[in-house]
Amino acid sequence: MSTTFTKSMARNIFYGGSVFFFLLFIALTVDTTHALPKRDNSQNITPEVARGKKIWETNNCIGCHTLLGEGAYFAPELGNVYKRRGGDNGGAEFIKGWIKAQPTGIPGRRQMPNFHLTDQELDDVVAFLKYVSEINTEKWPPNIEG
Amino acid sequence: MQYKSQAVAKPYFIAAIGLFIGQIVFGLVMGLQYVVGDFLFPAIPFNIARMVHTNLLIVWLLFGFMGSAYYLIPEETENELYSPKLAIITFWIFLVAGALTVVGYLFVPYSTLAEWTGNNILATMGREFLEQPLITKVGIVIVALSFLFNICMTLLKGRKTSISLVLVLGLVGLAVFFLFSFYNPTNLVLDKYYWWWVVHLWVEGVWELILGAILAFVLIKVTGVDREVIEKWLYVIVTMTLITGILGTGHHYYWIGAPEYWQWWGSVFSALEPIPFFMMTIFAFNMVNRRRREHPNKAAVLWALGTGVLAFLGAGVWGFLHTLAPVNYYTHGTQMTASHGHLAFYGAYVCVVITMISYAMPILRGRAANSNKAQVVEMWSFWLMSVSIVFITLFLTAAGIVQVWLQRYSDAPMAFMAVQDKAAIFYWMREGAGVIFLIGLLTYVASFFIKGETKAAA
Amino acid sequence: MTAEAKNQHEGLPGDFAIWIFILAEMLAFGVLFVAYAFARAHDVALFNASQETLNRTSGAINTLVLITSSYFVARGVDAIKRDLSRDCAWWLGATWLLGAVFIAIKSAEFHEKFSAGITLSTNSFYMFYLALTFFHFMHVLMGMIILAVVIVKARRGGYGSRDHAGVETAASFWHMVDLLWIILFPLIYVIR
Amino acid sequence: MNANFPTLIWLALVALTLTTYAIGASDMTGSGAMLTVLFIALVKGQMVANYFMGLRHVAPGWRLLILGWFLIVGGLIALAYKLT
Repeated sequence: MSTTFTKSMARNIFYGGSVFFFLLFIALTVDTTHALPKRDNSQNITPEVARGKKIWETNNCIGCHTLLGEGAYFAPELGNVYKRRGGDNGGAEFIKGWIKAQPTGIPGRRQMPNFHLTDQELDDVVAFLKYVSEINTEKWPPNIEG
Repeated sequence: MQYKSQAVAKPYFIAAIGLFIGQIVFGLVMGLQYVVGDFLFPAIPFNIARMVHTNLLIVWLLFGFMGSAYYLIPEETENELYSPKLAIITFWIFLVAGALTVVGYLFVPYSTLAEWTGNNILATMGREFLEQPLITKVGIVIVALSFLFNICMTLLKGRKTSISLVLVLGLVGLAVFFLFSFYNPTNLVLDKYYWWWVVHLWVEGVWELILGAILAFVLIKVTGVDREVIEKWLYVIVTMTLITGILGTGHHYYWIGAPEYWQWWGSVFSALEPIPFFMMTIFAFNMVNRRRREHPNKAAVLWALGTGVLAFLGAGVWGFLHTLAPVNYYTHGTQMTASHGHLAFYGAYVCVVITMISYAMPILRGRAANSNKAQVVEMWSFWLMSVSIVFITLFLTAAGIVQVWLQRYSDAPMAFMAVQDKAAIFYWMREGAGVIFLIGLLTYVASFFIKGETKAAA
Repeated sequence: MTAEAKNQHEGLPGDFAIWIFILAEMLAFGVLFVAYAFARAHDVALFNASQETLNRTSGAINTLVLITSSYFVARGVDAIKRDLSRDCAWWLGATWLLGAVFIAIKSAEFHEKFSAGITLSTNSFYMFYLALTFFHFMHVLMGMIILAVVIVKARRGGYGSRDHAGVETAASFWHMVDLLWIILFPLIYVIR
Repeated sequence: MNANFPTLIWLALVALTLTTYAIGASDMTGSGAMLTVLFIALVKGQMVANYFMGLRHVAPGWRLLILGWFLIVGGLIALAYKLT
């Protein structure tokens, strides 16, 4: 007799297989949730960082930049910009200076709008970018250029 | 058209193509901004154009999916749609909400838009693809609920076929996973972890169910092959989709702070993700070769086969190029990702929606297929768009390789902007291909207005 | 690829759909086995050291349990081919029980490891050990669900010598679970 | 195939498993032990596939597929161990 191949069996395997792998995905999610606190730098989340994230979102920075490699590819990766621009000695000043100095107005060059951030908001954005730069991303990006 | 209420699909298809044109226009604006940095600055900065481009893509595909569902569910369940009126109301709510959102993006500074639209109550804005204001997100949920209610009530009353079952599973999955867009924790790693539940589990999960169901429906109609065979293979393909795609989410968890084991799980299962696309291509060609009738709508058959091939190429091959962790370590966040994105979205989802539109539109207008002259123009549009998107993908892959070579892989990495200047030649060529794509799209629209002798209605 | 795989010999036992699933699972496990081997090549000392902490005896017992259960399910298929529906249900029941024994032994092993604070993130060896055995563990559970459905139907005489595709489908899946463990046991517990 | 042929197969499998266990328990290391254990796994796999799974009287293509899987996976594992 030749092999049977019924739609009902295909349907049962569809239900069984998807539920099976979704449960597996949930199991891995649970394990990830337990393992995260040791590596996601969440202990350094301060109110400044929270405000900084809100400023990052409400000005749609992800529309041009990438953060940990995810976002738009028009402007540099900012996940490690704090370290790239000097870290604890000079990183903050560089970033704040850069944001205030925009747009450069050089013809033909990519332009970043000026978001008219107050000094407190600038400190918050720097706090957020510092927090992001200390997340354990398995040594990504490959180098400081990001 | 067997059921009057299938006519509800027509406005959805028209709106879909209209928004598609808008998406491409803004794509061209961005393509130029890549090489002429201050083009349209400060009126339309790059990030605004990008939001409009990506949001229009998703909205017009959703219009396409809903139109396809409104067309095929009555025919599959063999009874009239539960409430055509509700479908039209939903259509206008969704269109107005979408239009208002785009107008808001273009004419209101994003931070002000956030102030006005309740982002302080629940902050959900400012994340890629999910930039919509809170009220728009709530609007999308309302539209989705009324749509699903309408479809499910029709399904409950009528014949339950595997195609309508898989389609509705995909649509319900789409609605459920969209709810994760309301979850935006301060912890960036958690934010990104569940952000991928919206994005990945959409396009590499439930959307593939919708893709499979629509393709299977069109293939039954144009090839006349026995429904039992087609639905059997549909189940096998969507099974492979979910068993590889669900754990395949891991290939987004390499570098965002999640534990290291995701590099193994994500790589292994996402490496298997091209299999369902390969099976879909074999399935499409096999069904067309074993067709038992010569359907007059040759263009729709071409689109269906194109869907299989280009989905496998874009989502399968180009996805596999940079899915393995050791490779992704260098290509993550470069133009390589953008090249995969373009061909995958076009090959899998744009093509299947246009396949459905090409199949259904003539019938909605009272004839089995457009005239041969119109179909020739439509086939020209298929080749113009498909070839130009492949070239866009090739040029972005080249730019990605330049970027990886100079900025990521070398011992003396160059700064981001310097590398972008080095890749400018490819961005210019990509823009050229983009213009040809727009020409192809306009050709597609023109094909609907070309007269000529037509076959009788199916 | 014709839907009915016409070949001069007998067709594949059970439903062709399960065979697509079996081949996909074997592909996934095969890739994971090879990944384990090459990951070990990078850090042999760590793998050997961590491997010592495994309970090789319980692994061996589990191998015997699965092989015996594979034998029982083969006898079950043999029985249904001779219209012995009740015997088939009995053999499959025995298979199911051995599956439960495997689950019990494996759960004890997992419990011992978890209470020792070992998780997927402890080190590369434990990641592979826990991931592979848990992935296989879930397959045993799934096999037991499929078997349970078939047992219930077999006890009601739902299968006969002419129509027993369901029994062969469940049997093929169960044999796959055994096949995977036949590689997994030596790879993870023995070879060093 | 008389009634207790599967039983013979089963006993052989048990014996092979105990052999693998014995190798593991002993402190035999190095490629000799590894190749032996892998070979045993291959033999056990073929026995289960051909006799228990019933692939013996199925089209040769499927049997070659299963054998091929064992050879490729076993071969790559052996290769990986050779590299160390």
